[in-house]
Amino acid sequence: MGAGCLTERMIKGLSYEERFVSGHRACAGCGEALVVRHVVKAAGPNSIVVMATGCMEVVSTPYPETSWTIPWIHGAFENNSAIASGIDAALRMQGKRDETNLLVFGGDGSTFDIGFGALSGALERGNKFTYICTDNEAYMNTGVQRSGATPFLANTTTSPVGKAVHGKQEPKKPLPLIVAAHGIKYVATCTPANLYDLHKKVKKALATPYGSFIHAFSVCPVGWHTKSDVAVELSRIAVQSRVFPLYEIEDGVLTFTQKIEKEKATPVLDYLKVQGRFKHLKPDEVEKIQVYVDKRYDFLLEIEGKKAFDTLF
Amino acid sequence: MGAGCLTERMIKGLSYEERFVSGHRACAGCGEALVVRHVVKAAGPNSIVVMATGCMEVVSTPYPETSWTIPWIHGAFENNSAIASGIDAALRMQGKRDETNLLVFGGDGSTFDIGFGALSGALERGNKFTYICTDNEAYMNTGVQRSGATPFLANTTTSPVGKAVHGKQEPKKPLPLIVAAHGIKYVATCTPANLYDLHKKVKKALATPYGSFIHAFSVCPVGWHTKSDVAVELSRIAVQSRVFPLYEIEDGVLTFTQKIEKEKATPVLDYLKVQGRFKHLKPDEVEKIQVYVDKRYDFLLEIEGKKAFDTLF
Amino acid sequence: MVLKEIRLHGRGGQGAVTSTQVLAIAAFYDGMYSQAFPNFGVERTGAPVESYVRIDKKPINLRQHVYDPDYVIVLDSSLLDTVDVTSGMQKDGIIIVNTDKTEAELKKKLPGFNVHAIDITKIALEVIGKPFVNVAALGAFCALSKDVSLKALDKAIDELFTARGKAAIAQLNKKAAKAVADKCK
Amino acid sequence: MVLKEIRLHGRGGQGAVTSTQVLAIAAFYDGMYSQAFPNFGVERTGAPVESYVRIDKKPINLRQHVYDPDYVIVLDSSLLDTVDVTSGMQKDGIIIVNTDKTEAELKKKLPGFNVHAIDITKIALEVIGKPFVNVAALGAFCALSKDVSLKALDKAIDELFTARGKAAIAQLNKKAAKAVADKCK
Amino acid sequence: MTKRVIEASHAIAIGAKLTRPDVIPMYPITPQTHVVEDLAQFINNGEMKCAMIDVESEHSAASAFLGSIAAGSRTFTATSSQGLLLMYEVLPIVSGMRLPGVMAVANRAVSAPISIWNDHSDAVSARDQGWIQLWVESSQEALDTVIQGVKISEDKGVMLPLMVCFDGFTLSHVFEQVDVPDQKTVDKFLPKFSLKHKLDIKNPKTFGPIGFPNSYMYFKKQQQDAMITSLDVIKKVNKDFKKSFGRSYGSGLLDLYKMGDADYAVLGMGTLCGTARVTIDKLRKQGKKVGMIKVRSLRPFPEKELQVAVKNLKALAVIDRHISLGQEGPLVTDVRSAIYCNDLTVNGYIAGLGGMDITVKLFEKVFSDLEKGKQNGSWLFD
Amino acid sequence: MTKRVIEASHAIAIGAKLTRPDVIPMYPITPQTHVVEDLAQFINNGEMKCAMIDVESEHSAASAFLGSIAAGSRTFTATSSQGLLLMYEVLPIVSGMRLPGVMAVANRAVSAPISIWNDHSDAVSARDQGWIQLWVESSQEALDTVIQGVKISEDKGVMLPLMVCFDGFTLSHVFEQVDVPDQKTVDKFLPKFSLKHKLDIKNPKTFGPIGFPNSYMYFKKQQQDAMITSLDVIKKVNKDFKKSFGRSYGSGLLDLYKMGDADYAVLGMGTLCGTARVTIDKLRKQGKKVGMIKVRSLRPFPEKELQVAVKNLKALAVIDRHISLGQEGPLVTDVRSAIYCNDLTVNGYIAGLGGMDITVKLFEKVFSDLEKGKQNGSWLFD
Amino acid sequence: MKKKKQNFEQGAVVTKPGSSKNYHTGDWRVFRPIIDQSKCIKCYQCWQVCPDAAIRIDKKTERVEIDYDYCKGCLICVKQCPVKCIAKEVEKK
Amino acid sequence: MKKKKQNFEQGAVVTKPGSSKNYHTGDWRVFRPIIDQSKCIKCYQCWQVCPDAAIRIDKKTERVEIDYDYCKGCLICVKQCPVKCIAKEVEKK
Ligand SMILES: Cc1ncc(C[n+]2csc(CCOP(=O)(O)OP(=O)(O)O)c2C)c(N)n1
Ligand SMILES: Cc1ncc(C[n+]2csc(CCOP(=O)(O)OP(=O)(O)O)c2C)c(N)n1
Ligand code: SF4
Ligand code: SF4
Ligand code: SF4
Ligand code: SF4
Ligand code: SF4
Ligand code: SF4
Ligand SMILES: [Mg+2]
Ligand SMILES: [Mg+2]
Repeated sequence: MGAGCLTERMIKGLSYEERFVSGHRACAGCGEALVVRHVVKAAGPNSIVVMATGCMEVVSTPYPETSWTIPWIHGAFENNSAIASGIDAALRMQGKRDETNLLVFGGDGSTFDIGFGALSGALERGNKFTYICTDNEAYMNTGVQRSGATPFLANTTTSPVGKAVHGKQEPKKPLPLIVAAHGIKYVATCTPANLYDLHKKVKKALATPYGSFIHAFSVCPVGWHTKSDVAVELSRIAVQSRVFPLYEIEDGVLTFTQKIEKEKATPVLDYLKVQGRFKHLKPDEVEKIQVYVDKRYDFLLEIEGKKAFDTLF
Repeated sequence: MGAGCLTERMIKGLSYEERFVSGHRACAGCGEALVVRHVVKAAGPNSIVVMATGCMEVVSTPYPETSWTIPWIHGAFENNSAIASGIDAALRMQGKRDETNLLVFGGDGSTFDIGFGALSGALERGNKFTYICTDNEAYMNTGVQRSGATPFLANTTTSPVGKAVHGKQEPKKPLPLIVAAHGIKYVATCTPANLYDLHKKVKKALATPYGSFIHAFSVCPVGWHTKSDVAVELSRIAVQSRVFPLYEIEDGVLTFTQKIEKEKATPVLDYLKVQGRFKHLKPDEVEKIQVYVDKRYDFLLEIEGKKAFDTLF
Repeated sequence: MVLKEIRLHGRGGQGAVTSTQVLAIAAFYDGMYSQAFPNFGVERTGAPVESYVRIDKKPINLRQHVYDPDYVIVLDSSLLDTVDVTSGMQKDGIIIVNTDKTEAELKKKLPGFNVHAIDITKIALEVIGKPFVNVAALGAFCALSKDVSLKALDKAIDELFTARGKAAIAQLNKKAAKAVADKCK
Repeated sequence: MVLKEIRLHGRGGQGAVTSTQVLAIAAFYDGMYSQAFPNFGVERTGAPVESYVRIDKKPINLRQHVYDPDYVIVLDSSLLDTVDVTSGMQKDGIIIVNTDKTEAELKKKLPGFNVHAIDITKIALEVIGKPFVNVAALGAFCALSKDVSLKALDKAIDELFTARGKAAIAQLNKKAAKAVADKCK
Repeated sequence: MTKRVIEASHAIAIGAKLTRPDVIPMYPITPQTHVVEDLAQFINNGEMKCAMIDVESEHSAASAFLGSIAAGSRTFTATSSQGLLLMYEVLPIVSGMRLPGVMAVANRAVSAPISIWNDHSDAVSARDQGWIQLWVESSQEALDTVIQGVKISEDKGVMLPLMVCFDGFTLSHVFEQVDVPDQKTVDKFLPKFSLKHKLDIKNPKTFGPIGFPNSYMYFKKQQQDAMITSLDVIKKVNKDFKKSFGRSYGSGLLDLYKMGDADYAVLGMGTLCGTARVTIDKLRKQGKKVGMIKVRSLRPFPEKELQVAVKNLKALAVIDRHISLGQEGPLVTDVRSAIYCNDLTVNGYIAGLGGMDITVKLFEKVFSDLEKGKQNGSWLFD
Repeated sequence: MTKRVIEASHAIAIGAKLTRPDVIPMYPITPQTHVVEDLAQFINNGEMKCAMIDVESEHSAASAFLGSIAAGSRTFTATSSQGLLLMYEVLPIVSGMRLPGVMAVANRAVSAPISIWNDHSDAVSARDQGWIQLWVESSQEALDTVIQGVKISEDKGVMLPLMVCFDGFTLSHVFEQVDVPDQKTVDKFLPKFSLKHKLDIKNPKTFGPIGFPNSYMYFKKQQQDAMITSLDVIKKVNKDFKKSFGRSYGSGLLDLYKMGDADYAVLGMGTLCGTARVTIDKLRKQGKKVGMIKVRSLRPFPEKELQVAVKNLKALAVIDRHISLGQEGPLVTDVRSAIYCNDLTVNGYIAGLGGMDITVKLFEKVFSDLEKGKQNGSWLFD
Repeated sequence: MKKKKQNFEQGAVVTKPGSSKNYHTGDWRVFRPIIDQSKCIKCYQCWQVCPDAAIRIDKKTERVEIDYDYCKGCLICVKQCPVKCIAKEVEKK
Repeated sequence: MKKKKQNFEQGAVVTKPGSSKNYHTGDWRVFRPIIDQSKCIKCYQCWQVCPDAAIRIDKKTERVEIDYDYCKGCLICVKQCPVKCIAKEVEKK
């Protein structure tokens, strides 16, 4: 098929090859699975994947089956970065480091909470890998419990809506910024509504010396209580409503890859209202969230284009 | 003794009371012990201390003796923040939260490395305590091994100076900035050469709702291979040479509490040359460190006075 | 009554587990001892799942899986193609299938069993307005087995759904179960 | 030779442990088996520490602490006030103390023991220029016990300090040990 | 008391609520999740005055548990499998500090390969760490044992943390009838939480010092003495419980089933004991003299009581739902050691690892082995 | 070979170096520190071509160890006490994945109270997790066992991770004479590192899947089978080692001392065996028929060999440097179970916890207990 | 429980890459997406957005085709098709 | 090893606050700081910088005094005294 053929023109360099193949057992319409599919598509065949315990691990490797066509390893919930450190070192000693991409996947629970110490340690000592946090804003594999990534006031099974307390009381942990503060050279956010952007960022990340980090918005229709067809659309609304800002932090400078002007932004309500996890919200609570979203976005705008993070490596 | 008496005028409100008393077994001239002594002096009697495994823990509590006159607990090396979370919750339930200061001490090993996950988690969920990292830039209690806080090229027993490799290869992890990126309201640095500043910062930190963090420069004559009388002087040189910048980050805005102009700064060499851990350095290596120190200070100057960190709580 | 074992086949998200829980509670209101438990899987929405009930006059000590069910309830007839729903069944055991097919058609698929074909989805859509078949199907069980009364079932539906803050659904489910039961008479 | 046990008293930072290690190596060069080990503490610089050596013709299997030393070496006479350096000692055991006091004065403090007072600090300051007494003190041990030769001691000093990249100090230490030994003759 | 059909996990959550904890650190893991979720709902509904701490890992859950108790609050938590293993370092610290508190453990296999299903390898492999371990068979026993557990753990002669071990899924996810005690009776049954030592600005003490070689071993001896004391306390609390609530579980330590005249018996823990009962009923009808010993208290291990229980047996089969790899099932090791110097045949079987079912059929095979005089156990695949 | 007087930790570091590991994750903890420090010095001196990973915790050390082996590199690490406990979750994952590698464990007591001194509670309490555990008595044995360990662990019939357990301080900080093998002989003795399965972009495989109830238990059975195979492999490697290096350690599994005609014997692990030897020499001179059984391999536990070893004894004393609180010393439990149905008196002693010294005097008391026909062990405070 | 004879690989390693294709998630489908090829503009959006990689591009014809063995019927493709040429039907059982 | 009869508190809790004062770290001293009170300007710098809290302020006399039971002789006070009125001597043994 020639380079100029329709298909290639249309898929603009995306690979045909699937490395996270059909037959995985993610729920119908899983946004996290879509992210994973594209990240490994972008990464190419010479990749090794380390994955933390979580939905994507569980749905893809019921012995004796696997959805992976590239080497893949899962150890535990919190040690994906540490396992990757070992692989990184081994590859280096075997002279195979340059030819191999090392991808580390963790859900938000793994990345924001239990595995963050190990990630932080690996970044500090300069291990080389690209960490992808697939953030569906709760512990989905175990049944939608609160994580550090769960947004303010969302209903989860451990931050339930009750008569006395109305969902999660703490705002979402600002993880990409915390990671960027470690001084690594590349941090980015992405969603499956922006696939070319996602592919580009994955490739950039993999080309970074030392550690790099990608925060991927991952709709979970089951945990968010939506219909099964919303993963892409809701990702777009998340970006448009400034709930999930799209940016890169290169050498400590933040650049929006899609900037949403306040005036043109979709109201956060549009984002919230299709999700069962927010259906308990009263108008003043929605307003609180809107204020919070704007405040955070304004902050990002403020540091945009400046050296906002020191880089060490 | 009247308020106007000489002593009181001279000690400017510092408490006479010792809460970390004589008889502790820190090495002669230990800078970390000096920091601890003053932090608990500043905190006052209604304080509970949680301390990680490390020099200060080891030297202060050989059963059946203790150097503490306030309630104190040590569990393990990496769980001081988590233990504090439990105490915080218990105090809240007992209605004693407001009357009690909760101080959490960790060395750099505990804080930068093994215990960072637990600290990060506690900050995310809004536990209220003041964390003091006494940073002597290595694992001293176990015999001077490298930590994430060990400076670039320093000699430690696990980043030894050898024929092939010359000390630690990675720069110091920028922990206070990483902590500030969590969105807490108060982060500060301090040294025992600036004791009033230290006392003020501790009090401010304790008055902060939710978590607060203090990074305390703690000279270790034994691990740094210096004479035993340098703790205070070397702290001063560290500030003057811009190796250890003194600042506060309040509500996400960084302010220097003592700003050192580049022109007036002491050369970093003056700081390095009195320390055995740097005695292997060749001039070009010293120069590299000077460049690194300047770069970092410049970065701090760049973000000074601006909203550089989003605050969440 | 001696020990009765029921196996329910459904798909993740269809409420098969809830259904067996309701049945266990219902049996309790009929003065019996009961047990309900899922086939502990890692299945996601859409994947085949199983759930079980035991009912007995005496306290139930048995903790093994259900291997030889007296009753089988199939919430989704598409499962017949991929799952052996008759596994371990006695020949006289009752199989209740939610389907728009006729009993005759079904019997061809499951020869030798006491098969009941009921279009529970249709009834659910009529009564509830949504294809919630899990609780409705229990109406068929009550009617056909006579092991659990419809009255107890109503009570159980009330209890479980109210506990989960879904009183409205409880009412609809009760109506649907009744309608399904009527259909079976 | 039968098993000999040596206890060395010093202060954290004084090199007591290194000293016993040197002695163990020296014994090896004299064709003997040896063991050196510290009294595993958490002491900091300045705190009293102990370290031990065993020397024997045969391989040494014994792994208990040293309770009844044949020799005691005290690197810092201030320890005499706080530590019972004679603990477990045989009455004919030899105690070597680094002190500027006279032997007579010392014997009053340690009545009934075979005490040797030597101002090792002074010699160290003269020879090394610094108060490094730990290795120098071994000169006294060699001279007084005759269990280990000065030649072997020299070799041991070379080996240990060279391994640690301190060849220069090795030379000085050898000289100091020799000087101390001479003093004991 | 109210009879209800509820999930075992819910029963445990209710049990915990009835003991009025001040603080609950929680971290989810299958199959423990329903316990903490139910507690979160109670709290957020205002039905329970309690602080929940959403920790970021089980290491921190155990540590927050420790901190909260040391600060003087009754504290509860729950975990399972990888979570318990991640707590491992903290377990002996809690017991070494003599901090009383109850943790429910939904027993599950451990990785690798990863398994969410039941076996006993998580808690059994933590048997050395100074926690009392009570193993339960039913939802009712689970609920009741949480309440008993608080009383045992806080007993002044005991002062040790305590695990209530319940089979993941095989029990945790089972709906069945439970008699729910009322709050008043529980309030009467349990004392107020009080400690000899706590973190108190009015009476400052130091927790967690260094134990030098001249003290450390004495503290361990004290812990062991407390364990020995707890043997009687467990029995007594079980008896008192009966007085207040009308139910008890064997002696508290062991629960014997048809052992009076039994020639052959099985011994095990958890839900498999229920299936064993059914098997025994069946075999008894065939005239076979068979019985069962349920070990309710794995730690302290009721050595003496066991010696008496096996006295008239011809052969005993021990069913281990865990294996100390490179050796055998830990339960059979403990049993053989406890009744050492005995002619009784004791065969060790490994069964039900990683969720493999333990069935009546399997018990029939075991009893038939014993009857045939087989001298060796085996792995029982279903 | 070169004879030198060096520290045991240094001997272990040299042993590790001689096995040519590619990767060493390191995290310091007293009294293991000297091992990793020496290795760091070798590496930074360029004497060793090896990547060191300065991990931020032991959980990560074990995980990096896992990753590096899975990626196809020979890997070594070392830890102790709290560090081993923090690794606990990862231990069965490494063994479950059948990843071979050696970890040296400087045995130390565990908190609370915190103690840096020797006992066996760290490694013994990890005995269930599918790691081979070899326990050593001297510096020489420590060095040699690291080399043997690599060969055993990587044996195709074994493929299990292995701990070399050595007493903290009591051995780790002892300087003594060691015969250091030369690199060539070691190179000849050890095969090249190779794995059946590894992470390889040319042959992509999946590690660490879910084991459903229909597979999980079979994998555990395979691990147990490998453990049983390793009994012979350990013996064979010990023999082969003798051929290459002129030294061996008993049968590899047990090391018997004067057991030929012994009436009374002690059994234990680690350095206390040396002191027992001295005691036995002393008592033999008094005409007493006493001997010692050193357990070198705790896992796999050499049940059969032990049965033979105790055959002619009148009484045996087992010295445990750890206690399974609420029960007894794990070693005595294992021993009694292994020789179950035996008239032999087996007394369990708890000794040397938290660094309390184990002395000749103490062994004399134990032997005198046995002679007097005492039927119970006790806690031995020094 | 019926057991297939299984081969248990050392360390539970899965040696056949992509073997989950043996498992047909198409069974899960409640709704069926159907492409009207005549209206399709070959933008490949549907191919891109399918979480199950159940839409394949036929390189010869350049057409997109749904692999119903795996399509779970989430309907993301239906929603994302810019020309709305994918219809949704209730899956007939 | 001689043993004092010790009381072992439950859980190894230390119940006597500040009891480390029983342990005299003054023994460790190699050099001894000596204050020349006549020159002292009562700036209390020395009191502030002592890691061992071994310098006490006599509230009556407002003088600083070194508690030689604890002073380890690090000499920080000597170095920090602004008027250099603390002398250093070799500790006599
Ligand atoms: C140490 C440990 N604690 C808890 C668990 C249980 N667990 C497995 S996956 C998971 C949640 C995963 O959440 P996340 O990382 O957000 O991934 P998701 O499932 O949402 O994709 C939890 C709590 C575990 N496996 N190990
Ligand atoms: C889990 C665990 N790993 C390792 C150790 C050993 N350890 C105790 S203190 C310490 C270093 C402490 O370093 P730091 O936190 O910087 O405190 P410092 O001693 O330098 O004051 C280490 C490695 C431990 N106690 N627990
Ligand atoms: S629960 Fe959510 S994240 Fe997990 S597989 Fe289902 S849709 Fe995806
Ligand atoms: S080693 Fe350093 S930090 Fe530790 S007590 Fe000594 S001087 Fe202080
Ligand atoms: S319905 Fe969903 S699963 Fe099916 S082809 Fe479309 S996107 Fe893929
Ligand atoms: S999205 Fe629609 S138009 Fe585009 S390729 Fe798919 S079916 Fe055709
Ligand atoms: S010398 Fe050091 S310890 Fe002594 S008083 Fe001065 S500062 Fe304090
Ligand atoms: S520092 Fe000097 S002048 Fe100041 S109070 Fe102390 S002794 Fe006096
Ligand atoms: Mg998630
Ligand atoms: Mg430090």
